[in-house]
Amino acid sequence: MSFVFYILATLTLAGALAAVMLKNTVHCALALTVAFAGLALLFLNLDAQFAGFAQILVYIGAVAILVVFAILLTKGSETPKDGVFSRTWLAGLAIAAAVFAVLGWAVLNSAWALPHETAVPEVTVKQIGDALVGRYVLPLEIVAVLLTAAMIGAVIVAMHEKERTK
Amino acid sequence: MSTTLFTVTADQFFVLLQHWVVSFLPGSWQPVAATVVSSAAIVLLFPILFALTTVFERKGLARIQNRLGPNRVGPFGILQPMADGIKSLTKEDIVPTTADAAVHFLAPVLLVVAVFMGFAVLPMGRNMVLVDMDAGLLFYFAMGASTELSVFMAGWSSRNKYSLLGAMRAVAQMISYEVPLLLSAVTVVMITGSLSLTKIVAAQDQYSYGLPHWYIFTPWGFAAFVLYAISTTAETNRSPFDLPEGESELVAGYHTEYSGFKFALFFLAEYVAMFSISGLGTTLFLGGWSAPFAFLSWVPSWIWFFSKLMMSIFVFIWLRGTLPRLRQDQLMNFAWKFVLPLCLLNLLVAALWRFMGDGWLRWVVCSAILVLAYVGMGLIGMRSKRLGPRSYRYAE
Amino acid sequence: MIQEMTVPFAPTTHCYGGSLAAQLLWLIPAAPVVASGINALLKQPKRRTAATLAIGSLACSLLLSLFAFGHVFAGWAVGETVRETVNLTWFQFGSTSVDLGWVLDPLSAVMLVMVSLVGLLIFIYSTGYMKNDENYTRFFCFLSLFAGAMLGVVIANSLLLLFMCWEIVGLTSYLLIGFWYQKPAAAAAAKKAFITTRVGDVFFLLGIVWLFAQTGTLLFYNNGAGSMEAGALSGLLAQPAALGLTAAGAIGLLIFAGAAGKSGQFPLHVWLPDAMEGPTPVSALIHAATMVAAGVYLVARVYPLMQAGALAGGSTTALTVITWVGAFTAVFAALIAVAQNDIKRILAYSTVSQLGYMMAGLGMGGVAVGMFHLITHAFFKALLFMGAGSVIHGCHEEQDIRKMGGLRAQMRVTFLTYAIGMLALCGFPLLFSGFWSKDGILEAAQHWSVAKAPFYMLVFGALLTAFYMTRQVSYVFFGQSRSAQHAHESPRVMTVPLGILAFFAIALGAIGTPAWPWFRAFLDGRVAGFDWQGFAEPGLIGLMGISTLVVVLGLGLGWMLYGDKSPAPEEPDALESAVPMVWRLLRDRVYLDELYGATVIAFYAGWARVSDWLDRRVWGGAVAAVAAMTGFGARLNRFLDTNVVDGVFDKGCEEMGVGGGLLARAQSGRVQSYLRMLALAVIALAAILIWSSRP
Amino acid sequence: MSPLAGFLIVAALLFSIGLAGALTRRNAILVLIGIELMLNAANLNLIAFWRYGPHPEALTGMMFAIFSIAVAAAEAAVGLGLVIQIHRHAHTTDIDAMNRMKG
Repeated sequence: MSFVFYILATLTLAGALAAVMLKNTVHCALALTVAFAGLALLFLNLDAQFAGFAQILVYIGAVAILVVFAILLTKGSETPKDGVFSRTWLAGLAIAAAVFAVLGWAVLNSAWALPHETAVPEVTVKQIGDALVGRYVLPLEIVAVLLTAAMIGAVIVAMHEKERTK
Repeated sequence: MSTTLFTVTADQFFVLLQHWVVSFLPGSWQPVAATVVSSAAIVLLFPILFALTTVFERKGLARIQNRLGPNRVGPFGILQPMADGIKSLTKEDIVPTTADAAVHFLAPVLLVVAVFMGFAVLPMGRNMVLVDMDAGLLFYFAMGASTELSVFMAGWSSRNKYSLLGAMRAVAQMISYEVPLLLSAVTVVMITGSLSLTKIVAAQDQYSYGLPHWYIFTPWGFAAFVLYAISTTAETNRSPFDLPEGESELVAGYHTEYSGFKFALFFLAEYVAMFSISGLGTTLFLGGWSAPFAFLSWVPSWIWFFSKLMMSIFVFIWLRGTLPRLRQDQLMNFAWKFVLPLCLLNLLVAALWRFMGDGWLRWVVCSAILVLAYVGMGLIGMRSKRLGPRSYRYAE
Repeated sequence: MIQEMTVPFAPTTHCYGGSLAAQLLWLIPAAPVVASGINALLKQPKRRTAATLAIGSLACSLLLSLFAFGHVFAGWAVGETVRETVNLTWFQFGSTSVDLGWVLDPLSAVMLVMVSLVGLLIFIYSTGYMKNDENYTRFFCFLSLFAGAMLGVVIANSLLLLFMCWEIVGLTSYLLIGFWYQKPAAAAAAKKAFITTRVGDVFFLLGIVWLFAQTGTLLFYNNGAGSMEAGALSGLLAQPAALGLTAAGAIGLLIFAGAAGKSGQFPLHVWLPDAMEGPTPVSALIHAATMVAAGVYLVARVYPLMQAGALAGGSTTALTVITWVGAFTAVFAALIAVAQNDIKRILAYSTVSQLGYMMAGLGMGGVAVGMFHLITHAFFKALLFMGAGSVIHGCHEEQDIRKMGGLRAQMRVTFLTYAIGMLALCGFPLLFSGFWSKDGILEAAQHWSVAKAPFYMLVFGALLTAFYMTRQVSYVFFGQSRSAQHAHESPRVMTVPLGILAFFAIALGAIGTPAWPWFRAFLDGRVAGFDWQGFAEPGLIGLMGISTLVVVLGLGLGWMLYGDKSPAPEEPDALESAVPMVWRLLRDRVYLDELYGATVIAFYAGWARVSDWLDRRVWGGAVAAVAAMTGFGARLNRFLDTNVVDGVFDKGCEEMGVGGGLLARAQSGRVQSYLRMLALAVIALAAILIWSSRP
Repeated sequence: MSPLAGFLIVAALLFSIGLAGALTRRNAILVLIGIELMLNAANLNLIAFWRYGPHPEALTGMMFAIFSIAVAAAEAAVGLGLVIQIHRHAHTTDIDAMNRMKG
């Protein structure tokens, strides 16, 4: 377990924890970006170069901005009046802990069966390109359609009220 | 023969220099040291260039506006940047009390880091690239993506209505123009078949009948370059698109609450972003470090790269001096209703170009399509605009 | 030539007879029926049209009948007996089919002419008689319907068609007897007539069905396959029936029972005297000439069946029975006629006795003898009835002969024609037709092999006939007038038909004399030469002498007892004072009506009460019980429905509702609670997965 | 312990942190953030298994992760669009207030 992995792991988890725990929503959003960046680096650490850059480009480039915009548009940035956490936060926490316990237990139990060291897969963008338009051409087309639909949907949903109900 | 030796050494001067420096260190450290040296070179070189361009720009603008420009500090105002630098360093760095200190401080730092990261993959000369990454272009755009976030952080953290408004406009503009930027770059990738910038430059580094194979001289390449240029000016909030820090309305846009060194950082980041986006433009369309004519190939490659770079900077300044500022809705409409459709069309043309095989036919077809498209979009655009007197929807 | 009928049934007309007459035969009954149909639609005041229609249609039927008779006569003259049938299949079910058809042969030709001629004369007569009756059109409608039906019976070649027309004849006789339905006596008489004839018809129907069952066809003549032809008859003979009779004999008797009902033979004759309640033309037409003759015609038509199995000259049981019934009826009716005071009732009983003569004639002498007497009797009996009608009309609806008298002077023409009719009826020798036809019967009786008794009975009957006719004539025409009003002669429209009939009463005798037996030859299809040797048959002269003696004796006795005396109405009758007991017995019609009343009517009345009791108590009770059961079932059902079904169902729905409520709370709308549940599910699944897959 | 186990543990932890965020936070956007984290945890798992899996050249894990990133982006866009719309109508992003769909 390389030293880099530990750093990146702590970075990501800290970011995630901050994103969940912080009081100020914008700070949460920024913490989220840190978590995204940490994940991207983890991907790079796993030699998944294309995935890492895609992660940065998509998440940090678009989703983070989206979240921040959403926060601003919904006046999220003012400090909420009545507590940041919902009334039944304890139950939620307990359940999350339970989920982690189950997953952790599953991982630890099967840890001995996991492969230790494998060769670094030599992946070039050309291979990915070929895979995308070769074996995965159908998912590619479907995702294309999905993205268009989502874009149009999001626009319509969030369109300014006045015009739509003219 | 001796000339070639000379040209090669001139060409590879920096590479050899680097090897020489690195050779002093023990073997295992060599790769790390090499990168450190190269990055140090980059980090030093571009701020100097930044300083030069500030003067270059102010003098250029002045010339355009028929005035002299700074000529008090040093001969012909050459030392003006030194003065600015010392001024910004010595100025008091005021942080508004209501501002969100951490985010306020973090914004400029993140911006500068993100911008400098771009240079890692730019081939500034023959095998003078910091990291020859297989997905170089993707890395570049990934790094470019975080600029918007830092702009937003700056705008929001200073708790100032104008700065927030400026940040929102800047981010909206940058996101709108990021899509055409990527799409125009994708056309180049489609033709060369690889994301790595060195391969792209290599693909353009051929000559036929003395003319270079630069992509700009192909119909789709030229169209893509035009769209790329437009997007870059918008990405760096320059010239016609510099609404965010439009001095007349929003004081200084998202960096109003910044002063002193942080303000300088913003300024530095803006110019370095300009250099890096122009650098990319040259590698993609103007053949990177390849010489314009075959017989000029003896000139060192990095000279071509930097000269093209400076030519682009000159164009930026030229644009700033001549074009009026665009209104926000015009800017957005222009992005989504003119630039984006043409980029998509350009993708189609590039595909056609690639699969029609050599010959004059593909030239005719591609250029015909593009010309028709431009003329058509222009006419439609012009006819719908009522060029009557300016009407203020909100002002009155 | 018969165009394909487009009526629903698809008749397979194997028209055996090709001649025009046979083809058009069906028009004869059709004309009067159509006329009656139109009359029925006419309004009451349309008197003239109704009369002209009725008379016109019957005249046209007469013409067609004469044409058909001419055709048959021409055939007979050439020497081959004409029998042309046109048969249609009425409807087909499976392999068997019910056929109708009509036949043209000497028997039917003669009857056609007789019925249409007599009918026409009576129609003309009744225009005068019914002039001041307000239901004039209705009267003519019924009359023409009757004529049509009667002609239908005559031409029928299928028992079924015959039976249908037979029933219509019965219906019209009911309608016409009860024409003055306001009078309760007329209504009762009509019902009585209808019911008694129906008793006969039941047996007739049984006979038809049995015949159809045995031979598979109802047609008389169907070029070989008809029931009256050899093939069927042999089959019937082979079939043994009850009481030692063969099937043929049994069916014959059943059919004779129907005939007896309609022709008023002994057990079923009670309705005929009461039928005098109807208007006189009705009595004349129906109860003298035609309808009552239908029974005799039926026996004549079915004669081959009756005679089947008879040895040469011998007689079958059926014929023997007919003869005995006929002879007894003749004597019995004649005895009662002697003691009657109503002018029409005497004539009614005389008709019954003469029908007895005809039946006896058929039974002993064969078709020709019976039919000849029928034809002659039709004419002079119609004459007598019409004469009585004009007398009644003259005496202003007076019917009791003891209140009449001395009409000789006032109603001269009526007297003359009536006297001719009376002499023909009595069988006055040589000149009158009655003598020859009755003589034929007596001759047949004389030669009858089975027994001698019928001959003596018939002779005694002849004596009685002469006696009561002279009694009637002397009461009505001779002596002094005993009624208050002054009788007046009837108008020409009534007296002319009387004259014509009187002529026929005399002329018809000619065709049946032994010297020139044309009628017998015509019917049997033999050649009739004129030679005086006819009289030279052994015993014929003797027989003629006896009958003459008997007639003269009867007349003398009658004149002696009643003559010109015309006693006062309340005085006892001459004969009554002589033999009061017998007289009173005979006057009250041998108390037969009372007997029937006591036996048959009582029997039915009893059964009626029983069935009424059954109906009300037993079936009613059962129905009531069922109703109660269903009621109880309904109440039980309601109870079950409301308590059990609804109860359970409602409770179930309630529980469902409550459960729903619980579940609804889970759907709190808060996204996070959904997520929690989701996460819990994930944990549970993961745990199960891991737990189950552990080594 | 193999590096893969490490990655799996990190992914699990990240997933549960995301889940905790989604379950406990009151603000709708933060629930969405929690969901994004959970999705990323899944991607990490995919890449980890791909990297240490038997057939890395088959690229299945990586492709799956790339597609999942794309879909997650679309989902985030639509989700936030909805939240904005709800806010515009109900003037609140408090997740407990949004129970109009109550049964």
